[in-house]
Amino acid sequence: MPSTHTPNVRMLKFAEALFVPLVALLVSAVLFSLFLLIIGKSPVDFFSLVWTGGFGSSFSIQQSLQRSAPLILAGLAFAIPARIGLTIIGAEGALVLGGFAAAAIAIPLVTFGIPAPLTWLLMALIAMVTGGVWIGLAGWLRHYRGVNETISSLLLSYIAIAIMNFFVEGALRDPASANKPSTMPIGDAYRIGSIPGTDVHWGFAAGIVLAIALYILMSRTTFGFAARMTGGNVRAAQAQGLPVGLLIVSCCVIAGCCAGLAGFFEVAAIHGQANASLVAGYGFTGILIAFLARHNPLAVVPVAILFGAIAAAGGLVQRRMGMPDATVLVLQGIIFVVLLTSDTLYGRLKFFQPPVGGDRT
Amino acid sequence: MDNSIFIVLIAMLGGAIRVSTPFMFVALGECLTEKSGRINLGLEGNLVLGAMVAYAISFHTGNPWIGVLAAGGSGLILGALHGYICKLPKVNDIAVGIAIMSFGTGVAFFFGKPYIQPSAPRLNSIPLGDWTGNASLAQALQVNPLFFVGILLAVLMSWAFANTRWGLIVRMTGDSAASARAMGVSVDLVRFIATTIGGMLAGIGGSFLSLYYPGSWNQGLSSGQGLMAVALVIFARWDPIRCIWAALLFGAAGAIGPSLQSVGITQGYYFFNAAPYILTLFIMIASARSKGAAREAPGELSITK
Amino acid sequence: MGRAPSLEATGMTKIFGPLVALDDVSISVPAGSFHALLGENGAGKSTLVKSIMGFYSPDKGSVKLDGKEVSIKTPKDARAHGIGMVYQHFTLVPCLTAAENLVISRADAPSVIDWRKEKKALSEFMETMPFKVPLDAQVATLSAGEKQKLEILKLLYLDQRFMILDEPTSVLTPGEADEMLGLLGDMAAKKEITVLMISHKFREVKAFCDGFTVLRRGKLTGSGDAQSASIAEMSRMMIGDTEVRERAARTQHNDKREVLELAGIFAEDAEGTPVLSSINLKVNAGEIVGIAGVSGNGQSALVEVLAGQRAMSDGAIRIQAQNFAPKRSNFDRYKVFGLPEEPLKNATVPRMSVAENLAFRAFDKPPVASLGWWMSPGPLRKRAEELIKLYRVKTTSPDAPIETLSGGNVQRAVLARELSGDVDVLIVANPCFGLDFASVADIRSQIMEQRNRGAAVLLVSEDLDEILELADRVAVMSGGTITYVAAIQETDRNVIGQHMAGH
Amino acid sequence: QSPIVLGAVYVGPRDDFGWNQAHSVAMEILKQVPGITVIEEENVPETDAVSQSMESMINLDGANLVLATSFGYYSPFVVELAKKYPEVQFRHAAPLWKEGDPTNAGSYFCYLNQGHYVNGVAAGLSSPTGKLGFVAAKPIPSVLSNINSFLLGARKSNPNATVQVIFTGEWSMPVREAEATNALVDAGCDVIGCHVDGPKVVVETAEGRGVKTCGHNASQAPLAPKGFITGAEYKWSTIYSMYADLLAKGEPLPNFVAGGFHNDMLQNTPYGAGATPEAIAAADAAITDLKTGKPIYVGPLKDNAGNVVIEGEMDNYDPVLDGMNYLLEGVIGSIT
Ligand SMILES: Nc1ncnc2c1ncn2[C@@H]1O[C@H](COP(=O)(O)OP(=O)(O)OP(=O)(O)O)[C@@H](O)[C@H]1O
Ligand SMILES: Nc1ncnc2c1ncn2[C@@H]1O[C@H](COP(=O)(O)OP(=O)(O)OP(=O)(O)O)[C@@H](O)[C@H]1O
Ligand SMILES: [Mg+2]
Ligand SMILES: [Mg+2]
Repeated sequence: MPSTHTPNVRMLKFAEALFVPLVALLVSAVLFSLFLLIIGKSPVDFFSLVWTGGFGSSFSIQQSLQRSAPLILAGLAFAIPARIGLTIIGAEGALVLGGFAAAAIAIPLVTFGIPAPLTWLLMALIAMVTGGVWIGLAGWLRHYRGVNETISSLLLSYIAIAIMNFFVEGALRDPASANKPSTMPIGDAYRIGSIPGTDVHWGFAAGIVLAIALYILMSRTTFGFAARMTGGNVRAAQAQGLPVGLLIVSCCVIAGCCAGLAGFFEVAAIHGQANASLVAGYGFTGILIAFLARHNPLAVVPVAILFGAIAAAGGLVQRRMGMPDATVLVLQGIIFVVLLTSDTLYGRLKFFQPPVGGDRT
Repeated sequence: MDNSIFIVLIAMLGGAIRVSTPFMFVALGECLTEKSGRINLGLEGNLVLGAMVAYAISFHTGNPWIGVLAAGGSGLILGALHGYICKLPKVNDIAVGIAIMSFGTGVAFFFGKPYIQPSAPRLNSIPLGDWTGNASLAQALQVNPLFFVGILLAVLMSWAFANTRWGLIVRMTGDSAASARAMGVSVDLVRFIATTIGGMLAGIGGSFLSLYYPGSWNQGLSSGQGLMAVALVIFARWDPIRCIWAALLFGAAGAIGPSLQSVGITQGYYFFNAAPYILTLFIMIASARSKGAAREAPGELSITK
Repeated sequence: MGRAPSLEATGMTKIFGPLVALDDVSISVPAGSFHALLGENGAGKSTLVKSIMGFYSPDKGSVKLDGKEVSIKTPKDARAHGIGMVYQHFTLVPCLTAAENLVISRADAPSVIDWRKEKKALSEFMETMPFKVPLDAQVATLSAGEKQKLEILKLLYLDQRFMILDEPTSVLTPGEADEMLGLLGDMAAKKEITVLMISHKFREVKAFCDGFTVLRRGKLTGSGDAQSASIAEMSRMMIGDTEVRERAARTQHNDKREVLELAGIFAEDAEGTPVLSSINLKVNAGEIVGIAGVSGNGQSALVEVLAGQRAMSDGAIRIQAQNFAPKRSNFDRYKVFGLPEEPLKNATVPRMSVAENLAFRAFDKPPVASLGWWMSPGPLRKRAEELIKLYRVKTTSPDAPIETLSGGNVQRAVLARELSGDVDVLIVANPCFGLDFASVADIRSQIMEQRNRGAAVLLVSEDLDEILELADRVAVMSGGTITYVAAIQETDRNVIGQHMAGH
Repeated sequence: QSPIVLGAVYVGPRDDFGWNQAHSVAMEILKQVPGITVIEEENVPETDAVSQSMESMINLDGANLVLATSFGYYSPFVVELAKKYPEVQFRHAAPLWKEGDPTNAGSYFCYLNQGHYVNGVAAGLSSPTGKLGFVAAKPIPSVLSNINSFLLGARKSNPNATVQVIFTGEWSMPVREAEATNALVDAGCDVIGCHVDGPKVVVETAEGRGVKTCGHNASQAPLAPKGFITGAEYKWSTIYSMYADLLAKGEPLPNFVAGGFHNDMLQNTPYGAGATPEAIAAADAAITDLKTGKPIYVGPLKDNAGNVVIEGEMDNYDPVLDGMNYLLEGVIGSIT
């Protein structure tokens, strides 16, 4: 009897997880259209421009994907600790520090002419280690010292930015980087190119691979199972003898690695050096992306692409409709608020509930 | 050298008085919200929107105090939005806070464009230090009325938490929703009201930024003060009076960077500027496991569980 | 004098969906009486009093107070009529002081509280009360007994002269319970209050009550004079004509190997106050050692230490003379299993599926896991389906979140998971809390079966009857340490009770 | 001749009352030219986002001329796009283009340090104590050169003048800018100059403290009716008008345009109440000198650690000055 219900339950859950956000997006669009009408702009123009700028051509699509690359990684950086019950809002700091570390380690490697692939490997490694240590620290403080991880990761993030600025404008400053203090550029030969046939850099591919890998890690391995147990109920996990502290710190380290890797790609694929431009707010957008993806690593990818597209289209909207950049902020704000509010619908729409079987004991 | 120390100390005193007010208001607002068992991470949005609205209204009406009221109103609306959404089951208050933050700043930036350039009438300060005969001390003791309002509010809140029915009900709701329900208290309503008022206070805090110090509206006006104030409440362990001390400490720490440079200590100013964050982190680490810390946290707060 | 009201509820019916929780039940409590409401778990006792109190609106039925019909729609109405209730779980606010809790409970609590005046009034009120509680102490710092007293003081403070007590003594020592009930009885005798008490303890009913009413499966099965009715009569009304169960069969063991040893265990709570001091205890193979005690004397902390949920500050746990750290590898190596109290809170992840919850012991071992880390959903499901069938866990699907199961079925699922293997050491805490008759029998016999198979069983229970039924030896915990150990044949309820009370 | 679509990218809001607004206002001139369509995008950070915005302008809006108005846009973003889109012209507002960079890219710049020099001259004579203060964002050459020029101007009119500098570390951090201003006043400075994105806060705070101020970027005169001396203002309009003429005629834009007072690319804000008559006279004289090319940096000059950093005379547009990484003797402060 029970087994015949199973596929049903799963299908219904999946349909629900698709339906609810779509409704929310629709509601956001309606609300934003009202806003546009009030300020005297045409919603039709707006949404057709969003389409053109986000997905309208192969160029637009590539832009959306390119912009989504750091967002995917930042989204993962929030989603993984969330699975173990932690709210880490400091991915920004790990990204910045990871990018900085990658740029710093690149200086001797480039000077000694180490081959590019090896250099990338080492840069990526050091970026991930640095990011991992940074967020891992928040996890460690949480588990072993009882310091609230949300606040400590936020504070650590500010401190990370100060550290980066300190070195970039001081000891590690490239004297040639006159008006924009930066570390030594890694040089064109050491820049990671685009995915062949596109303008999208490899960070996007890395994001997808990592999303899949982390999805598998969280859903198909003993580590993920243990992490979900811990996230769902620490006391039960402890009673099963799981190394809760280790799991918590590990998830934080994984998160930091994702953020650090995002920093690595910012340096190796985009800036070619570390400077204040690393502080771009990806970490904070990642939080909301992870929430909208309901902390599912796979779902992070499409949500990040959606937000990449909105950001990409934002410029077009500004230029064609003469609207200020804050328009996109308002739209994003509305989407965030409505999508999070829609969480309340889960489990309440009759249509998606499995038929109640069995009776009471 | 003695003189330098004196200068830095006066600067820190002045900074504490000048910079602390927005922290104070946001922290008190957050304190009220968290005492009721809910966390609102979005007060940064209220702060920024409040700053913009206060400046715009002061510009149009010519009366900065109307601006302050309007800022409170805008904060109230955002707070009510947060309060209402979080009332719904399964909605995560932390995430909604971040969303409200981005929504509030977006709206503030959008409508704030025309007010960056004009000069709006600002709030006046009360010169309390003229008797000292020392110009910089006198300056440090130029105090805005909102500073006193903040302190008064903290005293009032602290008194109300202990001595009024409403205060006890808020604490009860934040500590044990089940008991509150058993007593016939509507937990959702109490939290909604607390979040709404908390949002209003944060909005007023914003008006201080644009109408007094630094006293103008632009998009970079708040550099995360609203977010930090949330940290501050945990740091102050949910006590309004301690919120004031924490806000003053934050203000003083923020003044360290510039004032050290003014006496010639210029190395590593990035770290001096990060002093408030480093300080908070260390104090949080030092106090997290202390006795009593556990008992002071409202029992229903998701962030301390 | 004579302020105690009488209460009469007639034809009370309450239906929850498919379940008729109360079926035309009537109860009459004369003024100044001390009335007992009896029944098994789930019989509908709480439902009845909650319907009287206005928490539930009964589908049928009426309530008369002092002979006059009253309409009680909400707890506020009840309060206005002077009907008060002490719940099974505390409703005090931990962060407030006793005085604050009292004042805020008043419907007419002033907007601004004049503490000088209130304190004076409160101390005057305290003077007239039979028991005292420190007014300025935060409730979180009070002991369970003090909290229970404060709950009752609250009713008197609110001048609620019809007092409904839902199992008020479950957290008290027998001594404390007797004292409190005695004082309430005196007040009732003076016609100051009327008491309706829900209880499972015949001893208390015989000692303090004058009338009683019995419910079974939502129906009234009898009522009468508590002094004249025999315990046998009352218990037959409770459980019906079914035979009273045999005590679970106990086989004799000759192998007295010592398996589990607790050696000088100390532990502290989050604030650094000691909660366990110098716990020494040995459990042999094929033996059940029952730990009795009033809740709040360190039993939970002890179970937490054994389960690895709490660090010990000193001492050692030894299993088969080896030092044992509560880690997963050791749980498997020494075959240690556990049934913690409140399984939804301590032993399951509410949002994970039943199948996943059933796999907590096995997810990292073949056949579920290969290579030690790769999990295959097939074997996990298959095993879950087997266990669900074997232990008759009622669920819509193995994929349903375990939080959607009823309390008894959650317990059964945990049991299925923990007892399905080869057990050497079993740690059980309040395994039958909140369960119905059949489940209780089932679970107790499973525990006994493990003992008979040779497992060393540590049974922590707040239910003295359970310990008397199951244990080979009994240990009493009081004030965070073990104060008394005896073989079950060499002791009795009274001696144990005295030790529970710290004598 | 094909129509021109001009894409302008700004790093902050177009109405920031500072750097971006100065550009945006001047951009109006280009909008007036028939045949030119101007499209604008603001708040584009100096990250990948700027190449994306520029590419999007090129691909979706058909932009064939891009004006990138922030320092950090140039390398790598403008350089790389110039290589990728050889048919599109890029011009960037900083003196960064050099021989060897793509020829469809270029730079234009106004040397604002000349304006700060004039500020210094006026400040030196308007300050009773000779203690001047300067609120600076970051210790980068363009800022350092403004500070040093301010000092040299002040020393020209008052050889004992000093300039105390406080770096805020951010281009826009209003609270810290106000704190820095207060700290300088507390330290005894009676004239405050500044180089931050939006000088409004500094000028208003200084005015509130009763000290005098010098402006930066745009006119802050109305903000300080009592203490305003004068200010250093860009005249981007000169360059944009020149671009407009060339575009209208279909002629190519030059790769490098730089200027100051001598070619009308700078102006000083009309004197305010804080300027003494002597100060006004001296400042006017200094402007005349600059117009004739009289150098600001005349060696030997020492930095404030005592090393000689400039031996002889430096032309006001000498590229060596673009790499300035020291504070001159007389400036109190340090760049690390
Ligand atoms: N709110 C409710 N919704 C649905 N069913 C309920 C509800 N409250 C109680 N029940 C059911 O009604 C029946 C009677 O429950 P009640 O709590 O009155 O039992 P009880 O006699 O107080 O038991 P115990 O001794 O365990 O406290 C039980 O089967 C219970 O599951
Ligand atoms: N959160 C939930 N979602 C869906 N169904 C639920 C949920 N909680 C309980 N149920 C269902 O409601 C019914 C009543 O549950 P409840 O715990 O009151 O049962 P019970 O009578 O106490 O049973 P038991 O004697 O086994 O404890 C059960 O069939 C259970 O499956
Ligand atoms: Mg009950
Ligand atoms: Mg039940």
